[in-house]
Amino acid sequence: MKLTKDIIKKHGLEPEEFKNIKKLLKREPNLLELGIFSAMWNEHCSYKSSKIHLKKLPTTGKQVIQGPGENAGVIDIGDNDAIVFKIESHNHPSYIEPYQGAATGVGGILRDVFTMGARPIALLNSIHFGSPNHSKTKSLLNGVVSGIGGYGNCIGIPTVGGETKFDETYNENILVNAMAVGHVKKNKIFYSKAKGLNKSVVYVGSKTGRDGIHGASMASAEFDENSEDKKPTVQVGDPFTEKLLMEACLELMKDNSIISIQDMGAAGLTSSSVEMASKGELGIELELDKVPCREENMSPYEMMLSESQERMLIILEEGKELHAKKIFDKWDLDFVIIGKTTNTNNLTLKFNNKIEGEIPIEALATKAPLYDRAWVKKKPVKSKINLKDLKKIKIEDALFKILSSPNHSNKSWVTNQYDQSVMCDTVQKSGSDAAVIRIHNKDKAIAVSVDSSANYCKSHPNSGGKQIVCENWRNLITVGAKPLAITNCLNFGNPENKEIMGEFAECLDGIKEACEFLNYPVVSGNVSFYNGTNKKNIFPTPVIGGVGLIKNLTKPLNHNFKKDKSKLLLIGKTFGHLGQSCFLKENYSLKVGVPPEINLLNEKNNGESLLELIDNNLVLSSHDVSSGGLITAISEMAMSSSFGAKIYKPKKLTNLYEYFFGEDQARYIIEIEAINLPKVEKILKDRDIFFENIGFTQKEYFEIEGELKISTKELYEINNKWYNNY
Amino acid sequence: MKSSVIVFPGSNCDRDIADALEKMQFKNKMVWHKETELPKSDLIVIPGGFSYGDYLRSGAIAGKSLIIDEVIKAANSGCLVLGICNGFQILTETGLLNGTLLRNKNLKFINKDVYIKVINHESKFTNKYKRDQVLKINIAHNEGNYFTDSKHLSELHNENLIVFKYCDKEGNIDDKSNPNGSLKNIAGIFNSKKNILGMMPHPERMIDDIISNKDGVNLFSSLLN
Amino acid sequence: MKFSITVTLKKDVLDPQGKVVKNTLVNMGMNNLKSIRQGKHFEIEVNETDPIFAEKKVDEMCKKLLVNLIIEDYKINRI
Amino acid sequence: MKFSITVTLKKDVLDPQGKVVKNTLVNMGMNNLKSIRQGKHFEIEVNETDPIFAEKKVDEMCKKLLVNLIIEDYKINRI
Ligand SMILES: Nc1ncnc2c1ncn2[C@@H]1O[C@H](COP(=O)(O)OP(=O)(O)O)[C@@H](O)[C@H]1O
Ligand SMILES: [Mg+2]
Repeated sequence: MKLTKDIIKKHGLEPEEFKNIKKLLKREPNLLELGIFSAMWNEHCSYKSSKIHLKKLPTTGKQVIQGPGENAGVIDIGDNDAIVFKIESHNHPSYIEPYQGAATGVGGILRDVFTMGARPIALLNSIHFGSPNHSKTKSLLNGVVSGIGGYGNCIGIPTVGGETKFDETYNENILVNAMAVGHVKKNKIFYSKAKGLNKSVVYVGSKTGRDGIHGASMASAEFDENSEDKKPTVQVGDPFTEKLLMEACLELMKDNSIISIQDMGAAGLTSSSVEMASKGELGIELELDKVPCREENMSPYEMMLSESQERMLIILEEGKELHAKKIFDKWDLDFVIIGKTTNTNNLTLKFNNKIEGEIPIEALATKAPLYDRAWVKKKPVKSKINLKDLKKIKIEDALFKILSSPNHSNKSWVTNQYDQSVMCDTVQKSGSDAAVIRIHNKDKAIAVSVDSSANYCKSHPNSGGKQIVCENWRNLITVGAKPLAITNCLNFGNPENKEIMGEFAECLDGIKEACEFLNYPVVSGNVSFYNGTNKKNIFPTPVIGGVGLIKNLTKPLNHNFKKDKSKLLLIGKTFGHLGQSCFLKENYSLKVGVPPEINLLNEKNNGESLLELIDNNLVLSSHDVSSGGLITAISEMAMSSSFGAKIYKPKKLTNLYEYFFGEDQARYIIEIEAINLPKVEKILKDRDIFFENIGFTQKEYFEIEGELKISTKELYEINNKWYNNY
Repeated sequence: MKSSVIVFPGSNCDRDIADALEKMQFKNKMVWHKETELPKSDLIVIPGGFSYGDYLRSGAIAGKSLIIDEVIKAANSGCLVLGICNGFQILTETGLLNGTLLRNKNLKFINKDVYIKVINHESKFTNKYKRDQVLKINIAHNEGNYFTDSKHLSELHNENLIVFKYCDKEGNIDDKSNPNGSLKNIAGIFNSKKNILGMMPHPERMIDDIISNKDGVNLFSSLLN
Repeated sequence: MKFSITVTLKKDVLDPQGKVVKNTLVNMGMNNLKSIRQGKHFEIEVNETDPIFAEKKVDEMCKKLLVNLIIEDYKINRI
Repeated sequence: MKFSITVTLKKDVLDPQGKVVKNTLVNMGMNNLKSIRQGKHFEIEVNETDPIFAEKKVDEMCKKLLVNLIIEDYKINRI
């Protein structure tokens, strides 16, 4: 078969790239080989546009056991316990088929975690939809939420946190990012690097079908009017089989039968075999006629590119084959030796005893293209907003507008569809700043949170990048956890566009700076480019997933007010920054100005001081101040409890709107017992922390002196109606 | 007291219930669904989860598994059987309990803490609870909407076979406090001999103050009584 | 030999799903919709030569597994 | 006017449910079972007099709501 220009283009390869392939092979590839190159060289697998920027991120630290490059990152939480975690996108499949797209996204990220020997203990997600008024939003929301729940609930891993946002920038391109967190003993971690010659390469799990062929290339292409045609590539998930696969793998991992293990994710059998061989600097030979197939007459091309779910590739120690097979038989899963490791450094594909394709491993892995794509710096935007030019609005009305907006509404419509309690270790469910999961049978716990702020990143990518890392850090601190490390999912538009590439580069610089300063390294992540349609790109949406440690789990800390007449302190300085604020967006439909500045020094100092207060048992409840400002944060603390609060007017003469709705960073509200006030003040003063005494809790009413008084019950109702009426 | 927890490939609350039983001093064994013999036990628990993926109807396939024949035999000879969530669904599929569990009225999976009232507090399973005691307890299911024919329903009423009903914090049993559309707010029932209890809520999730509360503890201590 | 089986909810069993589907369709402008009932459909192929025996087998599958007789009715057709 | 609709999974699409149901039936002793596929079934009644127009309406309902065209096929029959 002659490879025409058209065929090459359909495989998403540039003419230049095709030339390169011929050079590496020293001949023309055949169609099977072309397909394999296309799968390995596309953006999704090769990270060709992002790699040089990702290299900048800090990835090491005392707490890091495994940074990026493996199936998931691993951190040390002491006592031979380690936490494995990663986030991944499934944006394009979810737009095409929301239920299956989201479900298989969850399935895929779970495999990344249990491949490393960890038992998954928590799931989180970050989902972004278009405007609620857009015709597709409602069914996408329904499908995605039930897909996420459908998979996680069935397999029995609690879904404990996430974020659900709406913005017209996602009208034609929603974001579905799923994060999984697992627990493993430090000395029982499994890696994907192959070792040794002539070892059995074993295929386990579901059979291979024609689903998802070219899924990875789809994830690397922009959508257009014809994207509906791409539908046949959508995979269907089977959480039941995943559960079997998980249990079988974890059972086999109890002894030392496995040399290396890798799940078949994007680009299925191709990328898993190439990755194992490449890391081990070995060759791998597969006999494709042995691959368990679901359909008749599947070709080598289809087998190598299929993205059927719930499959794994394992390289076994010699003589362990029977033992391993017994385990997979017990769980009713396919187990077939389909090949072996070789010293040829080639990927060799045989079908009916004939070699159908042979490619040097390094041509697919290390020699894949790398681009330093052109990018431009964001032009600074004018930042002055004059409140006097805007229509006057009552503080109360502005607050209600925010609390009843889709983005700030109570999310229980979403979270009640997820089993949050299975496994009986969920200390803090969705609804607070971070979820808290106990380590089974121990008195310690981890805190997890995912965050993003696309509007900030759009207007000032560098500050935006810093800001999300800090917000994520704060969310862990408020539940009393020491932040340890993050994973990140970088959702951006078309990298061939200079502005978009600029957003990417600058966001990454911001993330890097914050992570470095906070000693908050990146241990895993995922890049999703080409989020957009017909040249209309989404706002840059990096999503940060953070994990922190609570060493002594006594009683859980969250942001619900606990008592009557406790003191309320605001840690951190309030300047009244309204640029890119939720106040302007919800009340005036304005997305103007720059995001608040980040002072990393204050950020670190304020956060660590709060942790000290918490460790000294001085804090009853705590909450970070983020989108919607001080007044929104206090409302949230009140709504989730049975208490209200009375807040003083600011002492200095400041604009009330700026004071109450400003989104200045590095701020927290804490509730403390009145008698502890001197102790708390001393610690904060010793640490040079700026704080204000802003009021106290009271029964029933949320009140701002002379401005507003409303019962918390009413606030709760305002906050709870949007989803139920949508 | 000796207990056995039946483990189907898709069970996912098996560890949770085993932990709870052990914490309450039961001598517990896990029994794989392909076994053809049950260890000697005073209590058999069928845990929550998705037994075989819950394809077709939840619990339907599990109802045909090898071990289920043994469970039926044991139950018929008086052994105590507790089915929680998917376990309840499986018990109805085997016919050990009458009626069936339909999809939740809102057609969505529901996970939240709800209130249930102890209707029958004089059984082997509930003697440590007080009459009409209100418990706060977690539910997590897609098909918890109990349905049965009118003949069986009057039997349930007349013979005091309804164990728990959904209610509100104050104990009011009405449509508003019914999370899933269940007939007469039924959350758990007995068979006519009262040795088999099927319930949708998860008592094993309510034995630890750090995680939730201890409202489930008395179910286990009743059994030990 | 091939059979098709249609399984439907019994009349007196509440069908929340059917209700939602109906409302949605009406909201979508399908005003002339009078009723909609949802059920399951199976296509079964058995290696038998005797149609009567085969149908008996299929009926057994329905009774033993595929149908919940408490809430569902079914119909078998040879195709 | 009444129609019945049968919705089935497309041929190449994974059918996790069918797999489990088949295994169970075989384990229950139904050795002659060759294949089983599961789908959905709808019975729709519409207030129309023109059968061609009515069928068009029903087809619209399928496309817009009842069928997931990405993974399912459907057939409409007047009954
Ligand atoms: N898709 C989701 N899945 C799980 N939990 C969610 C989801 N969306 C929102 N939540 C939960 O709802 C709560 C409120 O979310 P959000 O307002 O984004 O919190 P924050 O501003 O503290 O990050 C959080 O506890 C979050 O974990
Ligand atoms: Mg927060």
